[in-house]
Amino acid sequence: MTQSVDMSVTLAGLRLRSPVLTASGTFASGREFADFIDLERLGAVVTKGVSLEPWEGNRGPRIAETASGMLNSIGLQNPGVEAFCATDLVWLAEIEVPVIVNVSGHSADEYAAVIERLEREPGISAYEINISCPNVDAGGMAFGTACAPAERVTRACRSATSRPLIVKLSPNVTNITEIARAVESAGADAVSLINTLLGMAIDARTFRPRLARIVGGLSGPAVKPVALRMVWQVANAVDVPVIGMGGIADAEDAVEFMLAGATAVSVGTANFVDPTSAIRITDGLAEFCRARSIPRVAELTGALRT
Amino acid sequence: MTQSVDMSVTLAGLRLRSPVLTASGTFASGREFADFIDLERLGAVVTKGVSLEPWEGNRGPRIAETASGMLNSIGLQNPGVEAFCATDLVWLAEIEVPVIVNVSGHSADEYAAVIERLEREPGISAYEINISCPNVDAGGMAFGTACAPAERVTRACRSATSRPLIVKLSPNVTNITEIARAVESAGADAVSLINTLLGMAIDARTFRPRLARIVGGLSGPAVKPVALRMVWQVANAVDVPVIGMGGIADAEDAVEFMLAGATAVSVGTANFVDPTSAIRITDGLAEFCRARSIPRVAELTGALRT
Amino acid sequence: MGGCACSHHAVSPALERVTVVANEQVATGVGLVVFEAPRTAAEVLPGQFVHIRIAEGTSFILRRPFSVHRVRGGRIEILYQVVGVGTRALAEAGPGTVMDLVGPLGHGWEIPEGAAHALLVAGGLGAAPLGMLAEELARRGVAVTVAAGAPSEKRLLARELFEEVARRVELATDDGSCGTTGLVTGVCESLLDDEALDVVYTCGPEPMQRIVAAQAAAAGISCQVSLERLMACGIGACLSCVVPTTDGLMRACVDGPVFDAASVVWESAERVPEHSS
Amino acid sequence: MGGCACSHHAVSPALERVTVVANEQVATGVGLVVFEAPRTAAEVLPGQFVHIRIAEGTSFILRRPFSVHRVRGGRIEILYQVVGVGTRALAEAGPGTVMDLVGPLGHGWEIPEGAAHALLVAGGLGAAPLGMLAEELARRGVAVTVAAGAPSEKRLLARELFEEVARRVELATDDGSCGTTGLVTGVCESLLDDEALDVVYTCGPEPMQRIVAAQAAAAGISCQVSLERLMACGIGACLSCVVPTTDGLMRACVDGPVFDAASVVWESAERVPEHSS
Ligand SMILES: Cc1cc2nc3c(=O)[nH]c(=O)nc-3n(C[C@H](O)[C@H](O)[C@H](O)COP(=O)(O)OP(=O)(O)OC[C@H]3O[C@@H](n4cnc5c(N)ncnc54)[C@H](O)[C@@H]3O)c2cc1C
Ligand SMILES: Cc1cc2nc3c(=O)[nH]c(=O)nc-3n(C[C@H](O)[C@H](O)[C@H](O)COP(=O)(O)OP(=O)(O)OC[C@H]3O[C@@H](n4cnc5c(N)ncnc54)[C@H](O)[C@@H]3O)c2cc1C
Ligand SMILES: Cc1cc2nc3c(=O)[nH]c(=O)nc-3n(C[C@H](O)[C@H](O)[C@H](O)COP(=O)(O)O)c2cc1C
Ligand SMILES: Cc1cc2nc3c(=O)[nH]c(=O)nc-3n(C[C@H](O)[C@H](O)[C@H](O)COP(=O)(O)O)c2cc1C
Ligand code: FES
Ligand code: FES
Repeated sequence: MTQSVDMSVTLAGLRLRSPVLTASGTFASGREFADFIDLERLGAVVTKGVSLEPWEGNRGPRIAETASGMLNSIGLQNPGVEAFCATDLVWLAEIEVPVIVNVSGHSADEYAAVIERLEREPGISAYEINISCPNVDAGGMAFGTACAPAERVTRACRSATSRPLIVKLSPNVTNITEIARAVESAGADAVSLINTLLGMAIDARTFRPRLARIVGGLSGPAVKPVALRMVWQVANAVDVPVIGMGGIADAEDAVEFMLAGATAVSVGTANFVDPTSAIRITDGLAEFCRARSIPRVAELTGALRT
Repeated sequence: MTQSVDMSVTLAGLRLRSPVLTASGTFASGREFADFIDLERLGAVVTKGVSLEPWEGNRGPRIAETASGMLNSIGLQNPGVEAFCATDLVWLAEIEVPVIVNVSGHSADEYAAVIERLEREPGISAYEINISCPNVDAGGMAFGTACAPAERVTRACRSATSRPLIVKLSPNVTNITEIARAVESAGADAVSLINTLLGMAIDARTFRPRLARIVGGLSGPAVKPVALRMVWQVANAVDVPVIGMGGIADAEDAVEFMLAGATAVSVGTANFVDPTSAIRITDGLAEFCRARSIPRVAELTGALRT
Repeated sequence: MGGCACSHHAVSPALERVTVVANEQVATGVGLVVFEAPRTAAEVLPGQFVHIRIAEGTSFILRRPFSVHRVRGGRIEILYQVVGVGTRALAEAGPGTVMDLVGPLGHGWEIPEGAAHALLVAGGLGAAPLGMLAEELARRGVAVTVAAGAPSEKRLLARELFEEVARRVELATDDGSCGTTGLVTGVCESLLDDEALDVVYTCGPEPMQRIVAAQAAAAGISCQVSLERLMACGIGACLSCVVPTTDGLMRACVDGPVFDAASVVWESAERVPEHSS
Repeated sequence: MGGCACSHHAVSPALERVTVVANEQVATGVGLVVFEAPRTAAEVLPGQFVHIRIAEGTSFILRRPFSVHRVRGGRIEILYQVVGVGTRALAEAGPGTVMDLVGPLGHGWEIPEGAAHALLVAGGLGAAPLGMLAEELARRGVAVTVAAGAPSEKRLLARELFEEVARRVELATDDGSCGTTGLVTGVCESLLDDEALDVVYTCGPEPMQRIVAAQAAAAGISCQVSLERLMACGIGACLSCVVPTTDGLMRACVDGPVFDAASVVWESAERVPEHSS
């Protein structure tokens, strides 16, 4: 069939040309991938985490491979919001693609301060608030594993901007729907999940942890079942749209997340395995719809038959 | 080197000839594996979950394969404690191996009632209280995801027996060390972890969940990083011994769990992949120690170099 | 049901290292793999299966269950349809490839005492477990009639085997490229009318087996079905594979895959991915 | 540092489907694999690497980084040591096997303007990235002296290549089976004394590179090292592979793997699994 598929989706007021985004921290600001794919075909570029001051990140080794996945403890290394505006944003300004800036902080005020600085910049479509990074001591996941701090950070960010606010949730919780409802009530326009699962790897030969920081975040196909479950639970618990991610490696994975209730999906670890993943998945998603005469990809969202 | 390795470990007062146990629900009561391995070489047989009344379990499909893992939603199907005593225990009485009975219930009283019935039976070395099954509606994981109910169930079981009491923890929590401390304070002689991670699988071709019950428990190599991390956290948080499990497929995996702090390990999903797994791992563990002139396998426990 | 198909009784399963000696496509999307597997070949009974670890180090970890289609000397033959990652890997396994299997497994077909005439109804891949049975029946002097169906002639399986041992073979294809146009259940219906049968054996898509079972019941003839369920352990330990029966939940891997049709409590929902046959 | 080793400048990496044309063991536990890889072969510079997806559908998902050892026409050669699951799979890849790689990647060796005499110090697998460099230096008329070390003669790598293009080759083995008995750093020390060198290039176990860097510094000669780090993306996006330098954290995959030794802030802890070489 040659009939074309409407791949656009609307997310927190943003009209995206595709539901396929990049997962923060796995795509930098896209520059390194421009050699492999046409960035302008992405639904949006989600940048790596940006903080108020430069962050050094953690000592190495920073990654360890695991069965069908990987652990990372990068620790949000980034040059800080000033440098980000001076370099990444300037480069991105030349590209016709929505930019979602992933924001990190050690305190609610710091998150808000990053946003305040970014508010002065054009060309930012939305913010993704990372309250779920397992790789930093202060802040990070601590904000994402209880309702009160999650709400506090969301409120602080909400009051700092009228741009769409996406809050990124941690899977390392007993009940993710509680947290999702909390950030929704605090003003989030969308939620994204999952961030990485806290994990650990040990080298039996050396008796040492494989990561210098001992623990790190698990990502990749191994986590997909947990991610799908949480996306499904959250999509049924909140009214705001959900951005689903966790182990997406091919178009069928993306379809599964949309059926579970995701309005858009993010591709993370798969970018390392195949730098063309995001576009390969976009094309596969269109083909999936075409083959089934589904006119709009958005119709997949929540279409799970239970 | 031909020097032999002392493979015995002491767990909650039990002297086991090996640190390698079988994970509940993956080994039935051992009968089906007797064709493949010498059960008497196991540290102990941990039986499938036993409840007061017979349980039907969930509708099928009950399993789904995932990347380096599998989901199950068996739902603790079992004939009830009476039938268990009349058949499995009678069969096990002929075998020279410690028996740890895994206990399930819909309420604290039901758990205790199962134990009271089992107290009348000889040949039971310990109980493993499953407060972490994600596949039953009433009870199961509900008891294992908050301190109060976990304590309540543990107390009820504690008062019903003087035999060693092992409480099996759920990984689907924000802070597993809290729960571990709670059950320790309530009288648990040991804790075992992890049970399965709540997950989901979807068939993109049919738009349906792969499991009739929609969600199920994730196990296998995919979960090993999360399991190792939790074993390490719990071993550092409680004084009682830890039985580690989650994705153990070879001897190196077993070593990693012991280094992280486990006194013993359980082999689960690997029994399906290779019915000789538990013994293959036992032999590999002895060889690992022999090759490094480690005289007692117990020396691996907590030997992680951080 | 009456006596068992075996001169000897079902032996306990073992882990056997087996070697691929041949592996060819025999129909669209269907392959026939031959394994050197002396222990299994010597012990397997008609209707039993083996649980194969197709590959190690892959992202799929579970074994795959396959019926033994035929035995020749120390070799077993398996008819398989390529439907997913495991069977794709199996299709790529050339001669010399070593795998391990657990088997023989399960409760196979039963041959009632004094049965003189049996009808075998095969839908697509359903021909797989019926191959050994047809040969065993013939060996015992039981008259065999076969009704086999497939989407098209090119998809008909085990035709030579059936024509060699059966007294009568009726074929049906959806596209009419061979035999009756239509479903094998239609052929079964008429065979139940014009032949004097003692027992019906069927395997194929579950809805088709269910219809055959109903037809046999209506004709007052005992019927055995072979059911597929998702299986983790394959040896009775995990309870992945349960089938509701009049005697309660049974395990397809040890109490089945062959069941007395009368005892099966048919379920509406599909329990396993349907073969595209 | 001075000019760059390339007639042309480093080009952007691409995803290239490559085919194994040969793959043989060349030393104990070390293989040499030759890929038909025209695009990479045409563009790769000495010291650059490729990121190979050795297998798909396996339980290990990440690519594996390997230096390009030599280029011959449209083919690239890689010297690899079997240390784990990925290199084991690579060792099993026969001629005809298709893989994909991302490359050429990284910042390679630099040849200072007017350099007349270079010392290459290779420890075990460290010979891998020095092969192309030795050939390029010779091509440019720069005198090449090589110091290569290994546990034993059978583990010495690229000996023919070095002896072909180098003016002088000094070998060292731990067991004395060939050349000086002892470490290559000992040989390096004396070469730094009795030769007039303009630049030192080294690759091998990090502790050894660190010693060579110190020896060169003491001798007042500029030194370049090639550092290994665990790499996820290989293209600069994930920050897995950082190396502390006097200019801050650098990425081994794009700012390296070759660094000016003077800029490296050596770390005590081992950052990557040590080669058993
Ligand atoms: C007792 C028994 C005998 C069988 N005999 C044959 C035979 O002779 N020839 C043949 O072609 N097929 C047979 N099947 C079906 C065969 O096992 C599946 O087609 C095969 O497992 C599919 O694996 P896959 O990885 O290619 O498919 P995937 O869909 O990728 O497999 C995913 C998971 O689902 C399971 N699965 C998928 N389809 C089935 C199915 N129909 N039945 C059971 N499990 C399934 C797989 O084992 C695996 O665990 C039999 C099944 C059973 C239970
Ligand atoms: C820039 C660069 C160039 C290299 N060139 C060569 C070469 O020419 N020849 C050669 O034999 N080896 C080379 N290596 C090392 C090679 O990448 C590893 O030996 C290989 O990745 C091991 O994979 P494995 O699966 O066999 O080992 P495993 O230990 O199973 O790998 C597990 C994980 O650790 C990573 N890893 C393990 N060892 C290393 C290492 N030493 N460096 C980086 N990552 C590692 C793997 O990539 C994988 O992600 C190079 C490494 C880098 C960074
Ligand atoms: C190397 C790496 C770095 C990451 N950095 C960030 C980050 O800076 N901010 C963030 O919100 N998530 C970060 N993540 C999490 C991913 O965005 C994503 O949520 C997670 O990896 C699950 O998706 P995947 O399985 O497709 O990778 C990072 C993940 C990886 C693997
Ligand atoms: C099919 C299946 C059934 C299980 N049944 C039980 C059970 O009855 N009681 C229990 O405590 N855990 C049960 N578990 C959890 C395992 O005992 C184990 O905790 C988990 O599978 C992780 O270990 P593994 O990755 O080695 O399988 C079951 C797991 C599987 C796969
Ligand atoms: S497959 Fe495990 S009981 Fe049948
Ligand atoms: S490997 Fe990703 S930045 Fe170097």
